[in-house]
Amino acid sequence: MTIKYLAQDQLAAFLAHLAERARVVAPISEDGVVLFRNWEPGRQVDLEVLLAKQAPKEFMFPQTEEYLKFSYRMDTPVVDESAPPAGASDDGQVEAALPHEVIEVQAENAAPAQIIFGLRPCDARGFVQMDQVFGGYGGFYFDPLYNAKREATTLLAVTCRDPRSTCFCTAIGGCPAGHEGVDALFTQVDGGFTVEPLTEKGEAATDFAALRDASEGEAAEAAEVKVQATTRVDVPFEIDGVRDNLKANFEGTSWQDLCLRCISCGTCTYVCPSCYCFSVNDSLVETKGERYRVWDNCFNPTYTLETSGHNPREKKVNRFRNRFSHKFWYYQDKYDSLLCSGCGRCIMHCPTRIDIREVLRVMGAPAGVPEAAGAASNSAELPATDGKEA
Amino acid sequence: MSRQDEIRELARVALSTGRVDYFIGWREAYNPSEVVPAFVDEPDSVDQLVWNDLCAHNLTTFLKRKMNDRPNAKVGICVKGCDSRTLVALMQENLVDRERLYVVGVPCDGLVDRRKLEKEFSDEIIDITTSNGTVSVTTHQGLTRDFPKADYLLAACGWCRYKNAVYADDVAGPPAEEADRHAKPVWTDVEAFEALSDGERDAMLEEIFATCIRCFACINVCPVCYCWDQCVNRSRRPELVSQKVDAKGNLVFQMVHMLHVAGRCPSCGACDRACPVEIPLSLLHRKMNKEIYDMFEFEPGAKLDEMPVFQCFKIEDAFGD
Amino acid sequence: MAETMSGAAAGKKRLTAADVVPGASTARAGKLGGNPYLPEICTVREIIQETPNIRTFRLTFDDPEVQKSFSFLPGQVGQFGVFGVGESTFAITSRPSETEYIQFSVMKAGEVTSAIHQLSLGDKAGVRAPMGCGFPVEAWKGKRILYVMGGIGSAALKATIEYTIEHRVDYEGISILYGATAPENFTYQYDIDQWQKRDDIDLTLTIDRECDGWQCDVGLVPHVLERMNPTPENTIAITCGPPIMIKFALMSFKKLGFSDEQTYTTLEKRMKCGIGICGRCNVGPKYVCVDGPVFSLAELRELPDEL
Amino acid sequence: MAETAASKARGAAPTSVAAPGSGTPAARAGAPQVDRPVKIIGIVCNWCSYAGADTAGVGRFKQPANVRLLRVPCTGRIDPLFVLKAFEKGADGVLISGCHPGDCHYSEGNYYARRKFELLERMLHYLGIPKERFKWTWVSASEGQRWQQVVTDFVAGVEKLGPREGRAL
Repeated sequence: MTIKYLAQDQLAAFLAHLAERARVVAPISEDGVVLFRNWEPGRQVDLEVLLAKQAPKEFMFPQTEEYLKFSYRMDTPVVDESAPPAGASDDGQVEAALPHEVIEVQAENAAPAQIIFGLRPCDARGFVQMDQVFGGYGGFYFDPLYNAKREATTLLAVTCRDPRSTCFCTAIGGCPAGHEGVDALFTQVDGGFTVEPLTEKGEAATDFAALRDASEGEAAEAAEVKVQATTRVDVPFEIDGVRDNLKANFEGTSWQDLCLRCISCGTCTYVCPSCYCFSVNDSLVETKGERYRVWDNCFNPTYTLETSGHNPREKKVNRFRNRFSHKFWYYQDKYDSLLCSGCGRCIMHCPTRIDIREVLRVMGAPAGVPEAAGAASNSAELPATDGKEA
Repeated sequence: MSRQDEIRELARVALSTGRVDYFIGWREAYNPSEVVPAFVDEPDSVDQLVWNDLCAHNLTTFLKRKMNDRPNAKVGICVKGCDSRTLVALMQENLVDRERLYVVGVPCDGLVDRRKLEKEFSDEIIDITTSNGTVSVTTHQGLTRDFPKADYLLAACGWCRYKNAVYADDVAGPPAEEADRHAKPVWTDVEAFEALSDGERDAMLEEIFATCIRCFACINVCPVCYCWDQCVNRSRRPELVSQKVDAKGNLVFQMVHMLHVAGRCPSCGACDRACPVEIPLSLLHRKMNKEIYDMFEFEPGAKLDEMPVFQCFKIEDAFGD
Repeated sequence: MAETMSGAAAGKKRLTAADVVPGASTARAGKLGGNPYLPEICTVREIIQETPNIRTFRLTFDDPEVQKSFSFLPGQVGQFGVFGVGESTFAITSRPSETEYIQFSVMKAGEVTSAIHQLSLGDKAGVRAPMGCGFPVEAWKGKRILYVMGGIGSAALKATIEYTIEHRVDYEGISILYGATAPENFTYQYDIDQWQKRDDIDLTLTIDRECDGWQCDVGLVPHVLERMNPTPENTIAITCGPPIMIKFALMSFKKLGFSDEQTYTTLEKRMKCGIGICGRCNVGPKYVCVDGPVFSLAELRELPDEL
Repeated sequence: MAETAASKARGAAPTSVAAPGSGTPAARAGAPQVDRPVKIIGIVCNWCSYAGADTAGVGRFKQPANVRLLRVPCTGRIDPLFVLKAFEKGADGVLISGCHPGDCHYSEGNYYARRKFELLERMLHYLGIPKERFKWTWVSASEGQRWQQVVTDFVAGVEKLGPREGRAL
């Protein structure tokens, strides 16, 4: 496909054009905090800060998503005398009875057309990875909630011109100008963007009068930007063998050392472009209620807590181990895909800067090596190799 | 000896004499602009400990129940003045075993607000050093800029009256020069917010709390908030706090946290720093402490022999009608 | 273009939202053609008080078409819940050949089970079923089946027991060892009576402590099992019960010479979605909701120790 | 108001006050836009104020019907969360009442409670709940007339403000 060009001063007009037919989401700075928010004419898109605080996953997989509505009739039901009495429980407690005559159950799934502009190739790759679990891959269930939004969404990614020291997309098969999941790739060059539509959706979204064919010089500059960016992404660990080593190191003592400073919050999972776990809750007010799902995370101590009081991952170290094992072992076994796109948000936003690269260097290495090196929480961590000399 | 060397020496002695099983201090993370909690269990490893203007982490968090899995270990810990108040708050409730604790007070002259510096650059910060009141910041692209430290202090440091620990077994170096602890606290930030009209405050609070993602970082990092799997904020039945993540529910969620730590929270600022979406929680906990001071002239965690004000009462309290 | 997006899924057709029948549950439109979050509305037709805290609920699907076409494999589970409170996963305890109703046995323990216990006849509830994998009953043909269960663990094996009894001729033998803390804590008393009358089923009942009027065995299930000393030859052993009982029963099987391949159990985990997505019921790379709840000991051996 | 606390805390220019949607605080703070009876939650202790309300009822003292009572064993059992939740779910006012200090059925529950309520009240004002919408007081079992007075005055105060339309809480 031909490479097009959009001048910087035409960006607002382009987004306004898109906004006429779909919701447009873009990274927007509020008090210096960059988050993906609805874009409206007049709002400034912030592409200078490389990564918005959170990946844009909430637009495909909202943090709170009501998917079922139901209502009860208040009539008194006909009770068979021979049945055990409802409400009076065995331990003698009297409980408030619910009205049980359900009259309506309706599935909810809103999926208006939307366009996410300004996400990075790693963010888009996060969606591709999530597609496996939500998409019925391997004969598992197909999630209509996620997929309806996924299909109604166009991803217009922007090449990472200046990767951060915490980026490691190339280490796990990605690229600062990656195409995976991207409908059209924008690359910042002098005075504007080169635009490469990669899919039909991308073609449709970039069908705009102010887009002209890129000159050879512009195309060459974009190509150079991509090469430069790619070479500047650090490769902090070797991905080959990580899965097998995580499996072999499952009982490794270094997990304990690595998780010492973890506070067991959910920040890493909520900023992550590919973490997808959720909880399901019901709410009922008088006769009307809904069932909704809401993000949950494996660091939540109640996540696996069973009614009996038993908790398979009771300790912080169990929960900590689960996150990394899930991303690089379990998910791979089940869906033939990693569950990490190397954006580094979990490193940047972790309150105690737990470093996924360090975890993989230690636990993703052949068993025995990290222990031999002293195991101590600290000595295992290598300083970032690039960056300072750049 | 520099304070950093003092800390290392105290840690080395404590570890080699068996006074502690491990020692919690600070160390550099993946680059020198990031400082993280360090857990040292060998005397030979103490040289990784650092003390600089980025040592903001309140390490007393790691003394909480269920935080780490060695319940009977003897622990050495570094505390700044503000951190020591959370430690004292825990001691007032008998939640830490003083017999197992070795506390190193670290006098502090105010720390740098990394997030405030981040706002000065679109690029990533990879190095921060300070000397003579000047902060030098280097970015990933290699740009270096200087800032006056006084303008980039953590908000909590600006009005700090507890530069020295209120409780410590040993002190790393000479005490910091401290203004009068008994002077009236300063609440300029809260007063500025109070001065807004009701409508303005309402709109701002909604906007601020709409961004909350309920990651529980503020709660888990809080040294005096220790219920874990019993947290009322996670209760589904009864659903005491709405499990849906929306602006109103989020404010209730945060208020529940605040009111549960009322009288024990000394506004150490750990929650503000931990929040990944930078919600200024100080708006709530500083206001709460302002009112507590006004009601009781009480400062949480200031004195070992005091009780948190909401766990006791006086018959002559003059509240209500 | 959807295909190009998921490189890893190459070779497998990618579904689109258009493939899902609007408003249809998976019970109507199949595992990949329906909305797996949508329960079918059921009506409570019969409630049986099994023990002081266990009740069995017989339900019919409100849609007769769904009721007619409903089928499941022994060992499969369903999500049974009360709208407004939530759903939980329970073993389906009706006979697999039963076409009139679907049945769950529920011990009152937490939020959802308490709400279920409040249901009375004629009340509506939501059911998503069947889910998970059942026991490989076909592959077991010609073998002796030994069921070892305790307390509410009988629910997980009930459908399988019924299935093997129905197809009695296909199996060399059926032995059931069932333990409870006290005589009143045996579930399915009415079925136990029937089983006792049959001479082609070898039934052993045991209670933990002796009590007046008790005719059968006394002792903990693993002890009784070892006393029974069943031969591992051509036998499949299946156990379910409280975790501690399972643990010791598995040890006893080992002692008696049963291999990991001929020993089965069912696992329990906290579950939400029931369809392998929400993430919490994993044991290593296996999700109990879709890969289980039935596991052979050989399969469990491959999984990390995080039960 | 040159720089707001929140924007200061986020280390940025003070743009928040002028954020979209915040331009109509005057309209919100003004007359009620919704015309419905106000909904008030009363949280009362079992031993004094609930009995006091009962006394008022038995005595046929006329009182407004907007208050829905929630009975708790003691004011000491009232978690500030109850009040926050009531406002979150749309209550227009919350009234708390219990035994007079010194008369607590459990000796000292209300001594603890009054410290909590005082802080809660101050925090609520800060979050935009005016004092007319939250009141805590003491009514004994025999004070039917006082109960009538308290309820009547409180409801009148809330009605003057009308149904609540808060954004933050």
